[in-house]
Amino acid sequence: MDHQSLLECYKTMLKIRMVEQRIAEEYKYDEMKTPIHLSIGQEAIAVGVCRNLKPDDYLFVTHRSHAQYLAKGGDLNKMIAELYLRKTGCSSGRGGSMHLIDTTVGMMGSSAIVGGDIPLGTGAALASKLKGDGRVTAVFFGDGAVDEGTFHESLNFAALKKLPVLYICENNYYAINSTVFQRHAREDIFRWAESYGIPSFQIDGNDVLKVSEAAEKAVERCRRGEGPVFLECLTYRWKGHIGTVDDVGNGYRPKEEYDYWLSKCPIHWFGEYLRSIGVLTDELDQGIRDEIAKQIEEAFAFAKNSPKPSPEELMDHVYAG
Amino acid sequence: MDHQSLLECYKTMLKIRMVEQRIAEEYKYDEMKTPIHLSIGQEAIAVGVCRNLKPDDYLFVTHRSHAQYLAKGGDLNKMIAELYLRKTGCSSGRGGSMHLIDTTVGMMGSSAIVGGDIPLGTGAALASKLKGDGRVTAVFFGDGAVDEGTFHESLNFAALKKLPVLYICENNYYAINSTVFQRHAREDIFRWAESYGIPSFQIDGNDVLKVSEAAEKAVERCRRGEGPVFLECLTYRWKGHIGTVDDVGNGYRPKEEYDYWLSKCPIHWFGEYLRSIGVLTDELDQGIRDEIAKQIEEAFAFAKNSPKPSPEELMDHVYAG
Amino acid sequence: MPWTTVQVEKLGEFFIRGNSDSGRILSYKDALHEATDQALARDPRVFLLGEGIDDPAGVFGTTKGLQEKYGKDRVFDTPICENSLTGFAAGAAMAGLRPILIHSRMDFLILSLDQLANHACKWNYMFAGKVPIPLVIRTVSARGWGSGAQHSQCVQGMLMSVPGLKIAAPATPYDAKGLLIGSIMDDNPVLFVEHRWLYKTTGDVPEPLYSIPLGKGAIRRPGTDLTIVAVSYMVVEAMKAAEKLAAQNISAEVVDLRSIKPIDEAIILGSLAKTGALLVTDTGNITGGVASEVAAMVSEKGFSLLKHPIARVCCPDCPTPASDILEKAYYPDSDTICARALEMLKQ
Amino acid sequence: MPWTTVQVEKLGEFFIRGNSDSGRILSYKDALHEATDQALARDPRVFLLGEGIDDPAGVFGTTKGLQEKYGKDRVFDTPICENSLTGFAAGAAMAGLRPILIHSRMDFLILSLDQLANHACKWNYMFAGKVPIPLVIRTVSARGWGSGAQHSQCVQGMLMSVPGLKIAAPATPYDAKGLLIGSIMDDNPVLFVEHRWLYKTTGDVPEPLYSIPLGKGAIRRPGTDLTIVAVSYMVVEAMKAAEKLAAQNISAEVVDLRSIKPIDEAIILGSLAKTGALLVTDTGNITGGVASEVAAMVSEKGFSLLKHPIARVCCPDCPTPASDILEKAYYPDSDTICARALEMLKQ
Ligand SMILES: Cc1ncc(C[n+]2csc(CCOP(=O)(O)OP(=O)(O)O)c2C)c(N)n1
Ligand SMILES: Cc1ncc(C[n+]2csc(CCOP(=O)(O)OP(=O)(O)O)c2C)c(N)n1
Ligand SMILES: [Mg+2]
Ligand SMILES: [Mg+2]
Repeated sequence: MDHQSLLECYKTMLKIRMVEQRIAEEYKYDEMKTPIHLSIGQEAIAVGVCRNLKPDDYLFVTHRSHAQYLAKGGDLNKMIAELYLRKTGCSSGRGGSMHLIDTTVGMMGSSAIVGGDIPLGTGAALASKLKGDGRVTAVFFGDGAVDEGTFHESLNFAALKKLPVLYICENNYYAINSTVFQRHAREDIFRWAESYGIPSFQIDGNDVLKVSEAAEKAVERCRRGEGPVFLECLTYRWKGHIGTVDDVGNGYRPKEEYDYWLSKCPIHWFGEYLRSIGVLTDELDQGIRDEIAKQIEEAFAFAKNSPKPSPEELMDHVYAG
Repeated sequence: MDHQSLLECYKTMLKIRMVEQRIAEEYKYDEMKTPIHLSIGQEAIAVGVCRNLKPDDYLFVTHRSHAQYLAKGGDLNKMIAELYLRKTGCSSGRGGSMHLIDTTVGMMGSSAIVGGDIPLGTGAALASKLKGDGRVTAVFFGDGAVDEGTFHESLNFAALKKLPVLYICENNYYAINSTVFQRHAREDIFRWAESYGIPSFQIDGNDVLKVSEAAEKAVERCRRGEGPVFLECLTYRWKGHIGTVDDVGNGYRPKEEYDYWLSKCPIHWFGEYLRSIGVLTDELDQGIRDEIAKQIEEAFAFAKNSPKPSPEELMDHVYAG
Repeated sequence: MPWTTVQVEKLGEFFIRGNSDSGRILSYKDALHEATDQALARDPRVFLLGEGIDDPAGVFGTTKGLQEKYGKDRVFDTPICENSLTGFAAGAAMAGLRPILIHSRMDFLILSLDQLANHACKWNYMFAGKVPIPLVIRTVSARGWGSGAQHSQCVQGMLMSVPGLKIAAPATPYDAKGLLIGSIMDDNPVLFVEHRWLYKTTGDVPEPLYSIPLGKGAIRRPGTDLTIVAVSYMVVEAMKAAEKLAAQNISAEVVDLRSIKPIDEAIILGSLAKTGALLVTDTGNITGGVASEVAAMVSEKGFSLLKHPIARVCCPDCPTPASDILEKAYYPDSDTICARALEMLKQ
Repeated sequence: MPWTTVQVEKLGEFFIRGNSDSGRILSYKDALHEATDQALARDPRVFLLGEGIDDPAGVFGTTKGLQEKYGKDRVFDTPICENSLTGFAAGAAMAGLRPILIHSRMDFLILSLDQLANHACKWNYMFAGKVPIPLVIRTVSARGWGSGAQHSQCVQGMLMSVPGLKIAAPATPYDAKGLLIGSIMDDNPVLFVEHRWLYKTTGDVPEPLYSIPLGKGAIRRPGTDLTIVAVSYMVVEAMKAAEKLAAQNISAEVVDLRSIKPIDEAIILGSLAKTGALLVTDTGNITGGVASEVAAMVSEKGFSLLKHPIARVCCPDCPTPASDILEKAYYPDSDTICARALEMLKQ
């Protein structure tokens, strides 16, 4: 990766982090009347994958999709406005945090039904294959989603039809408070994918370089028409499943586990690394942070100043056309 | 296997074959007003597996379940009566060929929804584990059923909970007229099962000895509480998917394929083998056939002479209790 | 847009057309085949998928030869995974195609309600119209020969409660073609309910492409004493019943709902304004079915028109038995309709 | 049998009991917890499974501490696979256990309809009573705070059309406990519909085990001018509405359906014999919902009792919007009921 690209990765991860932190901060004022699922700690995956996608490549995601939305180039103002359930939000206030969309950058929407986006993304990839439009579809989901039958049904189909789809499982070890060990006999989700004959890899999801490297090859393979690829990215979410709590101790996640993972912060590590190779300086870093902070300030102002939908709109869009 | 057991296998396979052939013969008279799915050609699997089960071990099966019903010791009279939709049928004429049951030998019913019996059988095994009753559950299904999400969801759960369940996939290469190659990228269904950490084997489903050997070990493992086992048994159905047609040529199955598999008749081979080791003689064979023919005669007579349900019974059993 | 020049049926026109006009007689099955063929020919975005649709039998003849004609990319067999199949189709629709997904039995639709009800039917609303899903799901209800509890269900009633879904249920060959085209042209998920017992019925079907928009019923037989609102195959039984009732000097008007979501409220209320009596008959179970919805709508919006209690003639609230004797007791027919009509007109 | 000595509620008894008797006040949530605890204690066949039920939050408090008390074999978390979970529970029920499966949102139930509707609810019928399935599925409807289209559905109306299923929908703490016990004692698959907005309501709940059989409604408030049949959380809104209507000299009788399958037809028709006017209110979408079924039943069996059109007060036929403004427009409340009642009584 050249220096420019390295910095871009850093910037985008930082942007996601700072946006999420600001959301967490503002959430207590009860103006964002929507359930939120923060991605803090998981930023490297969205960034590492999405930097290898073109704007018109498709993206399908889940309840936890702020990071992917931003990494794919989604409009920040519209995202924050959606969290404030405003008419200017990306879903006009009908979706909330769990239902983000920005079709201008190929993001086709997110599902709050676990495993629900997997067939949809697979179907978009089918369309690309039938149309020969050269697009690749990226489908994100968690270690919980792989429990669902849609995972199996979709991967079998994608392998069979050699669809241009990249499956990314963000294994953060938890589905709400249920650990992956409470739900699977083994620890290698990627082996499931492999059994369909899909090239499958388990990688460090907190290392944006590793993720990007794997995603780059995967996207190329998809683009060449050789069929799907599966990436299991090991990571950890810093926040509790929902909202701004931490869910540590007291029957929740063990403090040691939590501390261990915080020490593996994908952004902290990457920043250090960039400094060590001379790509990042304190000054540059500050500049980046200031620029992001400005964008965030604008986005929240935009959102808060935007009108809410009006009751008369209730029945709009039940049907299209 | 001792001589007695070898002969038992032979007898049961032959019984299944002869019953199926008689059904096929009688079907044209339109008195069995129910869709039938014959197992001719697949007899070795049901027999090889079920001989290793105790009467109170559970059995869950599919639309194609005459063979398993008989192999598990189900009552022949009640089965034929069910095909004639009589009140004396195993399901009192409400189920027909696709819904056979004989709880006295642990057969808990069959589902005509592809993949539908897999969770149910898994649940029965869960009950055995919770109760500690030492029972093993056998769940049969086809190469089509493994396409369904229930397959994945069930196997993951069984592996996780180490349930005493034996999954038997009868891979006869077809789901109706869709070949397994039209539905899967690879030819090794057992690899899917293996990826959950379940001991999984692909075996010759037309060799009753191989099936029995694998099933014996599998049942022992289940009984020891070490968790599920998966057997993929390669076989072929001689008849078309439904009814008494052959579905060969003219866009259906290639004649060469069909001829190849007919040459691998599980009963013919086994009979020859038993003769070669001196266990079966022409005389003994004739005696066996005569005995089975008599049972079949009785069963059809029983069925045809049995009363049909009466219209007043329509709403019985919608609810239990 | 390949569909802008298609003739769209006006309700008035239909009554003549459907019964006599073109002189070209097709079966319901062939009408479905023709509509599919013509849609594939006209619009490269249309494609067909489903379990066994390239089978020599071709979904009871309705897809026969289409794979040969349009290739394996546009007409293809699938693995057996109804829920995800629905998602694949919906995803492809999001990406601009117009899939037709076929379930050869309506029972299998039940496996797919997550992707249908939770996803395909909600997407347009959740995302404020940004991603419409033009998706047709053909589903065939079967009946008889001991099909039994898992191979004969008519669950259109269950599906009515899904917001964002449209449901077509043609009873005539003319409608089979026109509504299938109308469904393909529609920008929403449409459940297209067929019934095996209608496949052989024949009727007038014009050769050119024409489309019937969803939500319009049709009067199949005018009458003055009683309105029979019928769905899918029950239109046939209703027509027979009307004949039998006529012999007893009762003039029944038969309204074929044609679409059960949205419901053509106007045609029902209009008919009731004449007759003052309503019998609704559907192929599904009585409780929570289409007939219940029609009855509720009328008891709300047409109460003042009613001179008699409403009657529902549907299957009783039990699974389908396999036994031929019990099947006969289970399925309502024209006699059931007549008996219920007479009883109700007395009240 | 562990359940033979449980006191079974007689309808007459209840009216007093539910409102005043024991002097022991519990919340709806705690009533559910107590019923589950007592059932686990009484019957070793009862066990609890579901996604996250051993979570520190314990399904909104209703399963808290039960794993510690009864062990991981009888109270356990599961993988996320609603359809097969239902099958596992049904299979375990076939083998003689009495599972309680919990979905923390009703939306997730939609993923499981294959195993529920095609299997669990049909097995007893298909096999002529040889294998009953005593299975309870608890499902919690949520509402508000932008839960949105996929996390707030109330699909009990959709499920009414499934033969072989029973559906309970308690509105009071007394019923929450008694109906949960009644559901566990029942030999059939029972869908147990809860509503998050009821969790904090409090009421009289006797300590001993008691059971309310399914299919019995209750009159929550007597009245003479109008019958309001209400389901689940809408009972609360109906009671408020009755209060408001009383201020306008309209005496509304509130019937809490308590079970929506089977429906207590007698209690509805009995009330209508007094009032002659019916308003039905349910938490789900209007089309194809519980209110439609009640309206249909009455328009068939109680037509002569009706002096006014029937009114349905439900959510409109659209997915749930996330916006607080749109949510407010979406959900009916006591004012909606009052307005509709007044309008309807004028007709
Ligand atoms: C079908 C379905 N079942 C259950 C839920 C409740 N639920 C919401 S998020 C979640 C956990 C998802 O875990 P995972 O897939 O690992 O994603 P993560 O939250 O860790 O990003 C669950 C069970 C749901 N939304 N949909
Ligand atoms: C859920 C569902 N989808 C489709 C069908 C239609 N169907 C009946 S049998 C069958 C093929 C099953 O193939 P397989 O599992 O290999 O069993 P086999 O018939 O070969 O024994 C299909 C698709 C069904 N019964 N259920
Ligand atoms: Mg996770
Ligand atoms: Mg097969």
